[in-house]
Amino acid sequence: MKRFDTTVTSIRPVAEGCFELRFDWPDDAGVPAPGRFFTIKAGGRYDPVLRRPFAFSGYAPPVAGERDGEAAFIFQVRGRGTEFLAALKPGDPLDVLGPLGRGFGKPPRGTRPMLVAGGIGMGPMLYLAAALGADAKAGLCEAPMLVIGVRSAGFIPDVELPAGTVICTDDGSSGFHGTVTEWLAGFDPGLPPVFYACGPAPMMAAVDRLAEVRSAPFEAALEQWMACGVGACAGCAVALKSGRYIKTCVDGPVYDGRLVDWGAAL
Amino acid sequence: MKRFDTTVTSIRPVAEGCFELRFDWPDDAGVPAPGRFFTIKAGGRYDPVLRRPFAFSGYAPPVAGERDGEAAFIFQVRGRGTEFLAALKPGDPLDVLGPLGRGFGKPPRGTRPMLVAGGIGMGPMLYLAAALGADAKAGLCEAPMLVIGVRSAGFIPDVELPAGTVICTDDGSSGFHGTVTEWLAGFDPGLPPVFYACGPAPMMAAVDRLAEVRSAPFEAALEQWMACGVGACAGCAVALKSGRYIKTCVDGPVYDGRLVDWGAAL
Amino acid sequence: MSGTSSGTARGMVPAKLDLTVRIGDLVMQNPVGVASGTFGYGEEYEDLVDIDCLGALYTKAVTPEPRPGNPAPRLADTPAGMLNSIGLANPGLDAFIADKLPRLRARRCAVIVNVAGGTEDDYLRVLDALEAQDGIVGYEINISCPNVAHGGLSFGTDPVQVERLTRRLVDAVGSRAMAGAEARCDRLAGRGRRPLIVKLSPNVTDIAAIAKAAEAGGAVALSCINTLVGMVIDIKTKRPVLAMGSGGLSGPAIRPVGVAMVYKASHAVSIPVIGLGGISDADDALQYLLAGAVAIQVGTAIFSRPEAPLEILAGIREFMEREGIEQVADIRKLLR
Amino acid sequence: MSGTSSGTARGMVPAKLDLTVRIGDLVMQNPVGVASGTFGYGEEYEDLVDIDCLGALYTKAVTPEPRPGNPAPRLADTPAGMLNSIGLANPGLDAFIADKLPRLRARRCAVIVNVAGGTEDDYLRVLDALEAQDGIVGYEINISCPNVAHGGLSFGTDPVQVERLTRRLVDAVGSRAMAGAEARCDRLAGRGRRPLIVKLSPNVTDIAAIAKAAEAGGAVALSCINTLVGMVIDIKTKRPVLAMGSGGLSGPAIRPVGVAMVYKASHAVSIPVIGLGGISDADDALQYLLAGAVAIQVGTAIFSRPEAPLEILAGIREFMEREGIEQVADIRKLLR
Ligand SMILES: Cc1cc2nc3c(=O)[nH]c(=O)nc-3n(C[C@H](O)[C@H](O)[C@H](O)COP(=O)(O)OP(=O)(O)OC[C@H]3O[C@@H](n4cnc5c(N)ncnc54)[C@H](O)[C@@H]3O)c2cc1C
Ligand SMILES: Cc1cc2nc3c(=O)[nH]c(=O)nc-3n(C[C@H](O)[C@H](O)[C@H](O)COP(=O)(O)OP(=O)(O)OC[C@H]3O[C@@H](n4cnc5c(N)ncnc54)[C@H](O)[C@@H]3O)c2cc1C
Ligand SMILES: Cc1cc2nc3c(=O)[nH]c(=O)nc-3n(C[C@H](O)[C@H](O)[C@H](O)COP(=O)(O)O)c2cc1C
Ligand SMILES: Cc1cc2nc3c(=O)[nH]c(=O)nc-3n(C[C@H](O)[C@H](O)[C@H](O)COP(=O)(O)O)c2cc1C
Ligand code: FES
Ligand code: FES
Repeated sequence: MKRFDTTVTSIRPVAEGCFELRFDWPDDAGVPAPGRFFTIKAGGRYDPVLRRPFAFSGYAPPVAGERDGEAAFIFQVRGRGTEFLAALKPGDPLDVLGPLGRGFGKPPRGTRPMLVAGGIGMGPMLYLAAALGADAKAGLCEAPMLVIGVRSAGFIPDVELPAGTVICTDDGSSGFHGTVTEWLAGFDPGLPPVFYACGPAPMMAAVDRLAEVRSAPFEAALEQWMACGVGACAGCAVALKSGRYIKTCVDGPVYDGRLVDWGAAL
Repeated sequence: MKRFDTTVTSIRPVAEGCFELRFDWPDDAGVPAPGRFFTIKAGGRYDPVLRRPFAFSGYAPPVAGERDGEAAFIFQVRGRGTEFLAALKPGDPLDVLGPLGRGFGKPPRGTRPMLVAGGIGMGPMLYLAAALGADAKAGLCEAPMLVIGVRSAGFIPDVELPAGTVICTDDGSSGFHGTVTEWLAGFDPGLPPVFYACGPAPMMAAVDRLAEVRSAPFEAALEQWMACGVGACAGCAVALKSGRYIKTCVDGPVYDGRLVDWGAAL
Repeated sequence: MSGTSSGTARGMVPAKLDLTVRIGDLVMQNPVGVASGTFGYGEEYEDLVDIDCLGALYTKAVTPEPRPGNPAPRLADTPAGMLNSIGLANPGLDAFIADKLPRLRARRCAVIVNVAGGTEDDYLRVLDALEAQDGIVGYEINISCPNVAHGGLSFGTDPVQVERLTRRLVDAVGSRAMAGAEARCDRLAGRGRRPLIVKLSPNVTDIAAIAKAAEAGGAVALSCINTLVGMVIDIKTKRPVLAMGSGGLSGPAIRPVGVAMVYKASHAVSIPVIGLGGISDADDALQYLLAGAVAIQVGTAIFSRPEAPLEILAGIREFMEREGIEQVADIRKLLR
Repeated sequence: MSGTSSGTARGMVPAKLDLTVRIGDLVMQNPVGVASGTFGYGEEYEDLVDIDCLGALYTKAVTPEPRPGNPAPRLADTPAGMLNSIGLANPGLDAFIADKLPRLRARRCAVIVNVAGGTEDDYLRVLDALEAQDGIVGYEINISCPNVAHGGLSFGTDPVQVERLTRRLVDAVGSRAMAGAEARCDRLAGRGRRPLIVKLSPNVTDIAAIAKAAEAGGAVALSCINTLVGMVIDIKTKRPVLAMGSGGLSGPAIRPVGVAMVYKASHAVSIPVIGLGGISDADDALQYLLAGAVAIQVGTAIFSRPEAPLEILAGIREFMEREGIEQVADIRKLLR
C-alpha cells in the first residue's frame, strides 16, 4: 500500500458513459490483484475531499528494461469525481492510493467459477475472468464462466470478453433478454458452482439466494462510501445478517456474500 | 454586460509566473475598453466560489466573415484560481462575465498621459498605452508615456512595448535602478501630466503624492476582492479620503486616484 | 390549487404543474427567490437575470438610517464558500423608498424587504414606514443583527428576545387592500396582511427553540439560514482578511448545515420555512424542499453564476414532471 | 526552552527552532497531531505515515463497552467537506487496553486517548481504567456525545453540564510517575498529571461560555472544534444519505468556522487551545496558530492525503525559519 503520483497512459470510452483508464503502476506499490481496489484524488485542491475508490479491471506487470507496470480500471461517470476523471488525457498526473483491501480467493478444484457482473461491477469481474482463465489454462482450476448483465446493448463494454461470455440485457437488445439471475436460474454449470459477483445490491441479493439454493460459496465484491480506505475511520461499514458490521475497505471489498445483509441500506 | 461560455484561443508565458491568455470575445457582449474588467469562474463546480476579476490587456475587434473578436489579459499566478487558468490550453472552455466597470477617461488636449504600471497592473496599462498611442497618431491627444516598474528583469513582460517605454527594476537588473515613482520624480514630461496608474497600493500612494505636487489629474485602476462584480453586494468597497466608500466594480475600477484613501486596508 | 391559477401569463408552466407557494396571505409564483444582500435591489442584475420570472426578490437589508457599511476588505474566499462583512451597508429607509422602491414596485415577482436594525425600535421604524408604501408583499426580519442593548449579542440567539421582537413587529403589520405589484402576488384575496418572515441565525445551540419562539411571537414564516460566523487569517499579513476580523460564511460549504437546520426547524413548527444556504443547483434546492422547506432562496451561487436561480427553477419543474408531483408543496412529502 | 531539548534524537529540527508544545505537564515534540476518529489507533496508517514524527495521536473515542457504531451508510460527500455518522464505533475499554494500547505505548509521539460516553459515569469508568495503564499521556474528552440523562442533547451545549463533567473527570486524574512512552513525552519532570483536554462542540451559541465552563471545571486545555451538524439528502432515493439522518460536517468547508471559534475561545480563557477543523495544509494550520491555538490537529485531510500532517509540520517549520520565530508558541503573538 502506497500513496503515489503517477501518470495516465490511456483513456478511452468503452460503453455509454463508461471509460477505461490506464495508468503507470509503480513496482514497489504492491500487487493489484483481482478484487482489490485503489483510491484517486479526483478533483481540485479542496473539492471533493473524499478520494474515489475503484477496482482494478486489469494489470500488466512491468517488463524489465522495456516498460513499467500498468493498471487499468473501468468507470462510469456519475458525479463530480468521475467527471474529473473522464476529462483526463494521457500524460496527465494521477494521485493514487493502493492497492487496498482483500481480493478474490481461488476457486476450489472441481468447482465451476461463475462470475457475475452488473453495471459498474464490470471492471473487477473482467480482471478476475482473465486471471482465472489463465489459471484454468495452467490446469489450476476449471474454466470460469462470465455472465454480464446490462440495461441494454449500449452498455456492453467494448473490451475483449472471454470466449463464452454470456450477455444479458434488461431490454433484450442483445443476448439473453432478462437479468443475470434469471439466466443463471436456468443454467446448469455441470460442476458445483462457486459464485463471484460485483454489481448493484438487488443483483447481489439474487445471487445470494441462488448460492443458498445451490449451497455454493459466494465471493461478493462490496461497494460502500469510503473515507480512509485503510480501516481507520469505520466509515465504510456494511451490515452482516448477524447484525455485526464489517469494514469494506479492509475486511473486504471481497467478502463472503452469504453473510452480508443485502437488505440493509447498501 | 453578459455571462457567456467562450473558448481559449491562446495562452503563453510572458514573464516569471505570468501568462497572457486570449479568448473569443462575442460581438454582442459590449466593448472591452481599457480599464474595464471581466470575471472568470476559475475552478471546479463548488470551489472556488468567487469569480476572479481581470482587466483587459488588449482587444481585437471581429473582422466580418474572417474572425471573431478576441480579448486578452495578462495574469500572475497567485492562488488556486490563477493556477487553474495557467493550466488551460487553447480550445478549453472559459466562463466569462463582462465587460464590467468604468474604464479610463481620455486625457485632455495639451496634457502628457503618463501611464504607470506596477506588477499585475501591467495588463490594463499596456492596453491603455496602445489605445492612447493610436489616439495620438490620429492627433486626438499627446503621445502617452509608459513607465513600468518590476522587481527584476525576469518580470518584464515579453510583449510588444510601445516605443519609449521606461523600465524600472528594483534590483537594477534592467533599465532604471529604482521605483517608478523615483524615476517619475526626476522626469519632466514637458506638458502638464495626467497620471494613469495600476499597481500595488504603495505605488499608487506615491503616484497620488506626485499628482498632488504637480496638481495633475490621476486616474487610478483599483483592485479589491469582488463577489458580484455588478454593484449588488457592496463587497468591493474601497475607502475614500472623505471616509465614504465606493464600489470598485461599478464606481471603478478606474476612479479618481486623488480621492482614494491609499492608506486604508487596500 | 389548479395549474392554471399558477401559470402566470407567460405560459411557461405546463397545465398540471402548480409551482405557486403560499406564505400566509402571500402567493409567490414559484419557490425560487434571491437572497437578501446578494441581489442588491434587483436593478444591478437586470442585464443578467429575467427578474420577473423569479418567485421572490429579498432586498438588501433596510435600516432606518443610511449605513456606510464596514471597513474594507469585506470579502474573503474560503473552500467552497466565502466570507462577507458588508455590515448592513444600505442607503437607509428614506432613500430606499425614494430611489429603490419605485423600480421594485414594477416587478412581477414578490418583493420582500429585508429589515434590520440595532434596536427593536429600529425594526419598528422601518416596518411602520414601509406599511405606508405599496409594492411590497412581505417583510423578512434579519435577527442576526447585533442587539445594541444586549452588548452586541445578536437578537437571533435568544428565544425570549426573538419572541418579543417578533410579537412587536407582527402587531405593527396591518391588514390592507392589495394594489399594483402586491395584487399580482396575491391571487387569493383583495385584502391581506404582508407576511412577517423571521430569518434565523444558524449560530445557535438549538435552532428549533428559536424557530418555536418566532412562531410563538406570531411569525408567518421562517427563513433559514443566515451565514455562519467564520474567520480567515492572511498568513502573509498576519491579519484577518476581513477588516472586521470575522464575517459571515456562505456558499456550498454551508449547505449541509442549512439542510440539517431546515429539517430541524420545519419539523419543530407548523408555519412554513423558506430554506437557504449554499444552494447552487436544482439538486441542492430539492434537498431543502425534501427537508421541509416550502420555498428556497439562492444567494452566493448568483455570484458564481447569475443564471443559477432560473436554472434551479427549471430543474425543480423537471423534477416535478419526472416524479409526477403537481404541487411544489408536496415535494416534502416525498422524504422517506 | 532551548532548541536542543525539542529536537528529539532524529535531528530534523535546526538548532534554533523549538517546536515543542506544553500542555500542562505534557510536552509534545511538535504542534501537529492527528484528530480523533480519523487515524484509528495509528496502526492502520503505519504504511503511509511515519507516526513517530507526529506531535500527537488522538485515538478514536473509547467508551466503556464495545460499540458497533451506527447503521450504514455512515459517510456522505459535501462541497469541500464530508459528513460522518460513525457513532463512536469502538472495541470498548477492555479491548482497547488489551489490543490497541500495547502498540500505542511504543509510539514516540504523544498518545492522547479520546474518551466518550452516554453518561458521566461512562466517562469516569474509562478514565479510571486508563489511569491504571501507562503509555498514555493525556485524555481528550469528547463532550459532543448525546447525554442519555438529558434526552440526548449533547453534554457540550450546556455550560453547567460541561463544568460539572469536567470537574468530576479532573478529580479522577491523579499525579503519577512517568514511564515508557509517557516519559518520552514528558521532559520536564518524572512525575505529573495527564492533562485533561476538553474537546468543544461548535454547535453552540457561545463557544466562549463553554470554554470558560471547561476552564472553571479544571480542564488543562481545550480542543476546538468537533464537527458541525449537517445533512445531505439523496434526491434520487429521497432519503438522507446517512442512515442516521444527520451527521458531523468536517473538512476544508468548516475551516473558517473553526478559526473563528478558536480565536474566540482562546481569547476567552487562559488555558491552551488546540485548534482543528478543516486544516489541510500548513497555511491552514498557521491560521489556527495565529488565531491563538498552541497546537493543531489534522483530521479529514488525512483521508485526502495521508502525508498532510507531516507536510504541515514541515510548512510550520519553514514559516518559523522565514519569520525568525524560535518557539512555536510565539506564532500567535504575530497576529496583528
Ligand atoms: C471498493 C469499490 C470499488 C469500486 N469500483 C468501481 C469501479 O471499478 N468502477 C466504477 O465505475 N465505480 C466503482 N466504484 C464506485 C465509485 O467509487 C463511485 O461511482 C464514484 O466514487 C463516484 O464518484 P463521483 O464523484 O463521480 O460521484 P458522486 O457525485 O460522489 O456520486 C454519484 C452517485 O454515486 C454514488 N456513489 C458514489 N460513491 C459511491 C461509493 N463509494 N459507493 C457507493 N455509491 C457511491 C452516490 O450514491 C451518488 O448518488 C467502486 C466503489 C468501491 C467502494
Ligand atoms: C478589477 C480587477 C482587475 C484585476 N486585473 C488583474 C489582471 O489584469 N491581472 C492579474 O494578474 N490580476 C488582476 N487582478 C487580481 C486578480 O483578480 C487576483 O490576483 C486573482 O483573483 C487571484 O486569484 P487566485 O485564486 O489565484 O488567488 P487567491 O488564492 O484567491 O489569492 C492569492 C492572493 O491574491 C490576493 N488577491 C486575490 N484576489 C484579489 C483581488 N480581487 N484583489 C486584491 N487582491 C487579491 C489575496 O490577497 C491573496 O493573498 C485584478 C483584480 C481586480 C479587482
Ligand atoms: C454579500 C452578502 C450580503 C448579505 N447581506 C444580507 C442582509 O443584508 N440581510 C440578510 O438577512 N442576509 C444577508 N446575507 C445572507 C444571505 O441572505 C444568506 O442568508 C446567506 O448568504 C446564505 O445563503 P447562500 O449560501 O445561498 O449565500 C448576505 C450574504 C452575502 C453573501
Ligand atoms: C470519520 C470521523 C470520525 C470522527 N470520530 C471522532 C471521535 O470519535 N471523537 C471525537 O472527538 N471526534 C471525532 N471526529 C471529529 C474530528 O476529530 C474533528 O474534530 C473534526 O473532523 C474536524 O476536523 P477536520 O475537519 O480536520 O476533520 C471524527 C471525525 C471524522 C471525520
Ligand atoms: S474507509 Fe475508513 S475504515 Fe473503511
Ligand atoms: S463586487 Fe459586488 S458590489 Fe462590487
